Amino acid sequence: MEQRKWPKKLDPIVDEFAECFDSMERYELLFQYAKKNPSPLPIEDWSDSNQVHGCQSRAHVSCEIDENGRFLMRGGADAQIVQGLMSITALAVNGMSPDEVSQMSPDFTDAMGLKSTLTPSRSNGFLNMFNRVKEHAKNLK
Amino acid sequence: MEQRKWPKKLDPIVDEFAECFDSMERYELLFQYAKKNPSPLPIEDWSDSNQVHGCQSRAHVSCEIDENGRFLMRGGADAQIVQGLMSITALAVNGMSPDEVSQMSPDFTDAMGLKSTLTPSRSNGFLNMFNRVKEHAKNLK
Amino acid sequence: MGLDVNSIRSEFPILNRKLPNGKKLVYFDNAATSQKPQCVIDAMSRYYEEYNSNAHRANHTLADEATSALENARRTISSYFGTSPEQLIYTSGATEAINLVAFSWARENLSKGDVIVLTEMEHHADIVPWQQLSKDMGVEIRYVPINIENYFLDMAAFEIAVKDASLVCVVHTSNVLGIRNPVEEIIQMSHDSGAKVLIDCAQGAPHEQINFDDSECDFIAISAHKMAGPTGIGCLLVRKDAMEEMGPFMTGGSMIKSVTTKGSTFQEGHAMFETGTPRIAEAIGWGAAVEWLSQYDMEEVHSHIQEIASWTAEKMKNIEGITIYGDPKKSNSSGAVSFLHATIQSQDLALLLDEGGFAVRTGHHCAQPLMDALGVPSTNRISFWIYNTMDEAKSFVEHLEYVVKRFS
Amino acid sequence: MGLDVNSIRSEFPILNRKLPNGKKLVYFDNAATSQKPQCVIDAMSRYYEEYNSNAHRANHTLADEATSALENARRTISSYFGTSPEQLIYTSGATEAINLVAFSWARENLSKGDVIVLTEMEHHADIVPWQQLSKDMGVEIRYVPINIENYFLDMAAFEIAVKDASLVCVVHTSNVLGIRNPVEEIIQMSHDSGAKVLIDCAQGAPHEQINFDDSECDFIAISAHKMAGPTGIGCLLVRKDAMEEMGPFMTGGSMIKSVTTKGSTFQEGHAMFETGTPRIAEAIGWGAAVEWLSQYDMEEVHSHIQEIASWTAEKMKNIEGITIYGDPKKSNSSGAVSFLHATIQSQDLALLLDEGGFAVRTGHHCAQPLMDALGVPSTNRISFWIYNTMDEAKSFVEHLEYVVKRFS
Ligand SMILES: Cc1ncc(COP(=O)(O)O)c(C=O)c1O
Ligand SMILES: Cc1ncc(COP(=O)(O)O)c(C=O)c1O
Repeated sequence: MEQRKWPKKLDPIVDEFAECFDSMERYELLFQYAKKNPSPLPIEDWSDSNQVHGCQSRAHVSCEIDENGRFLMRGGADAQIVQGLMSITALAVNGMSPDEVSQMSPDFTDAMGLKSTLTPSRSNGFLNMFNRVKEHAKNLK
Repeated sequence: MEQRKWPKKLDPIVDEFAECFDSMERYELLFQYAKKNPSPLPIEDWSDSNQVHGCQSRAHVSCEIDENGRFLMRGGADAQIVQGLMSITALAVNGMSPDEVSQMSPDFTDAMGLKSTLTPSRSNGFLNMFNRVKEHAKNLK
Repeated sequence: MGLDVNSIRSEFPILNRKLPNGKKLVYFDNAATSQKPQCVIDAMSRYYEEYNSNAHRANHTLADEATSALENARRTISSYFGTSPEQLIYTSGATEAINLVAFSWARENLSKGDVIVLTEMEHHADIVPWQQLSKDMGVEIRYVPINIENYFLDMAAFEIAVKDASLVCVVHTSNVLGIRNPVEEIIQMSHDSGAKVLIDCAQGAPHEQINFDDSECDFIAISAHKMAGPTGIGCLLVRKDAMEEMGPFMTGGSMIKSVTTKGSTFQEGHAMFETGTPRIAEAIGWGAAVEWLSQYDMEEVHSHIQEIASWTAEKMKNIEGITIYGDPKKSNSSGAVSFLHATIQSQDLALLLDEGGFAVRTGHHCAQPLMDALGVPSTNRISFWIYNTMDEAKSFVEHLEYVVKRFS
Repeated sequence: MGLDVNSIRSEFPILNRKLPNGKKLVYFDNAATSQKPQCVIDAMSRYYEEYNSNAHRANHTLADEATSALENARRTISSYFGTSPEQLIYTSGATEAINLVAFSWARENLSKGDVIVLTEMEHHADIVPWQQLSKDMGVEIRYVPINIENYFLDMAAFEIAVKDASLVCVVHTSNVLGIRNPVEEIIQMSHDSGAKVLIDCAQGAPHEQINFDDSECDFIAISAHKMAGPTGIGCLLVRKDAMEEMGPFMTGGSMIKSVTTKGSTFQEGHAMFETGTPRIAEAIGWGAAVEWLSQYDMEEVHSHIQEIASWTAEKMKNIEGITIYGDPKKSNSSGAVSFLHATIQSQDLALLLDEGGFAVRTGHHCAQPLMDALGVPSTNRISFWIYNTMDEAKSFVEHLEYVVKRFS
């Protein structure tokens, strides 16, 4: 079996997705996670500078280090599927060290069965969002 | 049998070509006719205005009505194949009425077995030369 | 008689495609590009397999065959568009065709303060070249608004805008709304004001028989790939007098008469605007496409498309939360149906439709000023063509209903 | 090891072609365009048969597949040329690539009196755009002459010409003479003088491995169709700093960030220069061609071609009346052999060779200034590529001897 390259705390989520009957169920789940964003970026904070480019829908990400030196990603998107992926990403990265974040791979989405939805040429911008977060992490190290 | 659409005096020439063993023989014959131009246009009379366009080699044609009211085509080309066709054309049209010339068809070249050598997109310019002569004939009517 | 759509479908190998998720492809993205019948694909393969050669200055058999094929295609295509081969300039598509007018005609004939009339409905291809011209030369651009009640051009505003205009550039049929503009009237009014007219027929040509000479239009831009032809080719049709006013654009081989280190002279007519190795395979493919298309009566094709589009739009209107932009029931609509759902964001909806096998375009469709006028950032768009069926439309409506029920 | 030319030939369907006169095709017109292996033809057919769709803004499966294929091709091609995808701008061919430099870089960065250095050896594609620029902007053009004894560029003259130059545009390999210019030296000397360099690699790319990043060249123009790829596509490779100095050329969809009626903003990098529906099938075909080519060692390919060319030229020199222009025996010659016969005019000769099945190019080869320098109006030219054989060369020499004997 392939090695799991994501933080342990994502395991239940990955399994939840992997157990979905079909893509429609996975999308439904993503829609649900969209509502569970642990650290939303309020719309009034959406700006040109925190916009994710190459994303057809609007998506914004801002990252910081909290008082405990832990990574905190805030995100918001108008598309639910991107927002759902943002929530899951935030659940994963929040609380990590910037170093850990900068080394993360987006492989968990494959394991979730979302590979074909998230190819680089799909303009839904998940990969851009994810790379943006990792870049932030590098700069915050 | 297809109707012959060329002046009777071309018949022996057409037959001579039609009887050739292969294209190489036909080309050889054209090279010979190139030397038999009945009404050459001397090189010193080659000018921009009598140049045949769309012809990659240089070809020049000038036409007039002689004292007897008969058509006279003078031609010169640096390529022997074009020159040979010019000679044959001159043999055909010289002495005709302009009206007859303007109605001539270039079909005799098909009957001579030169069809594939003289397609419109071959840039040897035979068709341009021939049309030029007919145009002259129209204007001289 | 009616079209035998099943038989037509059998000529398009892609229509049998199963997507990776096992769903059968339902291709409703025809306004972006059309699919190609086997005969078009084969015509290009045959060129490469049997007589590929650089064209022009043909002194060998292959070059002769390639040149003939290239020029025969020009004859076939120009005649399909109701004009002569001399009026057709091959380009890489409608975009390059419009840029050609901007670089070759407008830069030569317009000056500071001259007026170009556009509409809010234009594709970016018919906006940005004029904005660049405006930046460089100070020409003025006037945008004719659309009436957002019925999505038509505001012809009263057009009448005012066209006064003193030098050039009018209007899309024949909107790629977003499917609306067909009154181009005959627009051409007439423009000429009455002394303006030249460019019609962007990228969407028009696949949906009705364009007759360039009869239209008296000065310039028409067309893309092959939206009308069963290959990518990488299109054309600009130009009236004789307008062509005489055009200067060279891109330069190099073929378009010259003579080149010396002192300077060059150029070919006349369309040859002045075609430089470099021609798009030979593409022209041959487009020629085959036009021959294929010309076996059908375009009015019949149009009614077929229109029937599906208006039925689908009607059904969609009954789905909770769906808004349609445009008027697909209008008899001259091209059958492009733009829509949005009230709560399911357009990109989410696109993915959910894709999951059902439905290829639907989503975004601003290269028409941001139109999006601004409609007050939306993007739309979902389905668009139909000759090979689409009512069954596909039915399955689409069902899937959309299902998605809306489950995700809104 | 050596190339298995027979096996290579079997991949090219056209090489089995019988001409209408029953003769077997011997294709010696490779400098005009190369033939295509079946895998290239199939890659394009497969695109149309299985996943044709407009690229970018991909929200459905087909669009995703088409976009991936388009961008994978960009990766394959740029990597073959030793650079990254960001440095590659797709164009319709080398001609458009050079025009792009003239419109996007030169018009933005040069002004009256600035100097552009060309050579007498250039193809019209690398002359006329600069003459137009000179007409429009008053830039000065200097032509570096060739030494007509050995057909090389006069590098002493180049050294003088390059002083104060802003741009140097030189052909990598002459399409007429087969001469390969000392481009490394030219790039170095140009940069030393502070000039940017454009190398026209239309002929170079099919004959040697181009490494753009290593070359430090600013611009390289390439055509796909001369290197086993399809018609209608090519590219301009641009160094990062030069790209940042370029302004937009053709405008429209895709190359924009945003469009409003007030104005537009553009994408950065190569995306700014690609507008309209991409040449999708063509890019895929070129990608397949480059993959096909990259299985061979280009040095081995070159020696194969060189062996045939130098043998043929040597034999031809022994035929009464034949003069050869260029130096096909030189080890870096591309194998193009230009020649004339003393009494058989070039067009006549072309037809007589065609009669034997030999596809030979004849004319000024879009290099009239070079013809002027050579003092001839045209030449016959044979040019070889990977699939040509010594047997073909032998039969050519025999036929030429026969023609000369019979017709001179
Ligand atoms: C040296 C050279 N430069 C430029 C070109 C122009 O290439 P294309 O016609 O593919 O644009 C050619 C091809 O004929 C060439 O041989
Ligand atoms: C109305 C309209 N104009 C112009 C274009 C541009 O056509 P192309 O991308 O083929 O150049 C399109 C295609 O997207 C279009 O729909």
